[in-house]
Amino acid sequence: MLKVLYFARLREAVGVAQEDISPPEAVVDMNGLMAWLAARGGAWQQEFAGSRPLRAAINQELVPNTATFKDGDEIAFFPPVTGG
Amino acid sequence: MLKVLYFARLREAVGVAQEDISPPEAVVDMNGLMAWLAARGGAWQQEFAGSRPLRAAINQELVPNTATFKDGDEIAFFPPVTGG
Amino acid sequence: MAVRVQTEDFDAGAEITRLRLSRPDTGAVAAFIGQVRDLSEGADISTMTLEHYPGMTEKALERIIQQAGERWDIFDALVIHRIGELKPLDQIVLVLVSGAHRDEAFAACEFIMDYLKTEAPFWKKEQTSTGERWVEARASDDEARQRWMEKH
Amino acid sequence: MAVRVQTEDFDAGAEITRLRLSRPDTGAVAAFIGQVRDLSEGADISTMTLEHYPGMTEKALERIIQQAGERWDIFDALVIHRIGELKPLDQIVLVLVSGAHRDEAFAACEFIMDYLKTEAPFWKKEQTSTGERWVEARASDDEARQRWMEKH
Repeated sequence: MLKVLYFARLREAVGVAQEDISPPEAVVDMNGLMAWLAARGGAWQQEFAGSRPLRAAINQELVPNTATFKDGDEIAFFPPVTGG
Repeated sequence: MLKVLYFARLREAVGVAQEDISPPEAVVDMNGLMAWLAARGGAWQQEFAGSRPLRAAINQELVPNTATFKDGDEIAFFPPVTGG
Repeated sequence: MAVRVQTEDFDAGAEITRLRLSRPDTGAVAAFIGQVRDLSEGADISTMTLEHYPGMTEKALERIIQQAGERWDIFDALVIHRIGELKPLDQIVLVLVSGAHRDEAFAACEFIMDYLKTEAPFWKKEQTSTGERWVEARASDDEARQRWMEKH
Repeated sequence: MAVRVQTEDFDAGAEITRLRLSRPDTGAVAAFIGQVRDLSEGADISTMTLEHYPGMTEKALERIIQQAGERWDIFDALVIHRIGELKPLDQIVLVLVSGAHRDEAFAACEFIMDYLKTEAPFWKKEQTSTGERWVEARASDDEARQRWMEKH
């Protein structure tokens, strides 16, 4: 199982702040997870199909989309950051 | 006549903070004035003969040693600045 | 080296005083203060809401400060970043760096800001007279970070 | 844009607050604070005396600020420099620059410090446990100014 967090504009678009998910075993990296989430359709499709800039973190560290995760990890998706 | 000011280490070395001088007419630029002051001998010779770094200003503007002055100008000599 | 993420305002002057007096061989403190502007792309801002990713924010800021400390000879650094609802002219962020000399303090302070802008998980939402919108990331911020990878 | 040369101490926090609130479109304030270190080439400093050239000092600082304002898109700038007798940990100099964005504020602030260090007529004399001495100008300060002539 994975804990997945969504932030800012993305959180508002999909209407979910946090969820626990269990994707199929074939989904092992962030690219795979994003494709699986996009397949939910609607806002998920719009946000995760690659047309909007998105950043990803695993266990609170920024990662590239090719990064792999393991059971129990904390995953986060969010738009490019705009602090400071 | 020129008003001449000396600052910091230079002021202490020559023992003069300010003086009014009337150099010969042949002395028209800072190089000439420095040579004329060096000719006073002693500390003047040591400070103005070129062996120590010296900065010069005319009417409160930094100038190169080739700068010329005119009667009534305020001249200043001082070591490289060390503020901040 | 310290990081604070908080809803409360901060006292930049008191933090500067504390940092500069903490080591008697400190000669320089470089500081940056960011505040909410009253204008965004021509629209008046009434409020700005700062969202963040609790846990990751602190980790990201601590890593940025640590990297600055490895790269420059500095004595101490502080980052305070506010979250929640802010108004125009409210302070958002404070970055302080102390050191023996100004060049290292300036460079580390600017480095921390450039990395904070591109790696620390904060997001701004503006409420303006024409509605609300999420602030878009600026390409110039990515470029500002990029130059630190070219130097040294 | 203002310049103050004074024997009294200054309140960096109050000056920052005043500057950042003076224009509601201000987004960034870059600051530098210099203070007397307790050490100079290994000797303990008891006091430091700052001499200056009254009249020329103000003119030089005003010109430096003006050049910064012509070169970068900044809103306001302030330089306060102390003179007279100072002790370790006393503040010497404050430079503040405000603007819409951080990059211009940072650059202008560092530019002002680099030019102040090489063109403003101040001289430091240190009284240490081993006697007193005039501080020598550092070649690195000339180099720091030099780089602004290569850029742009």
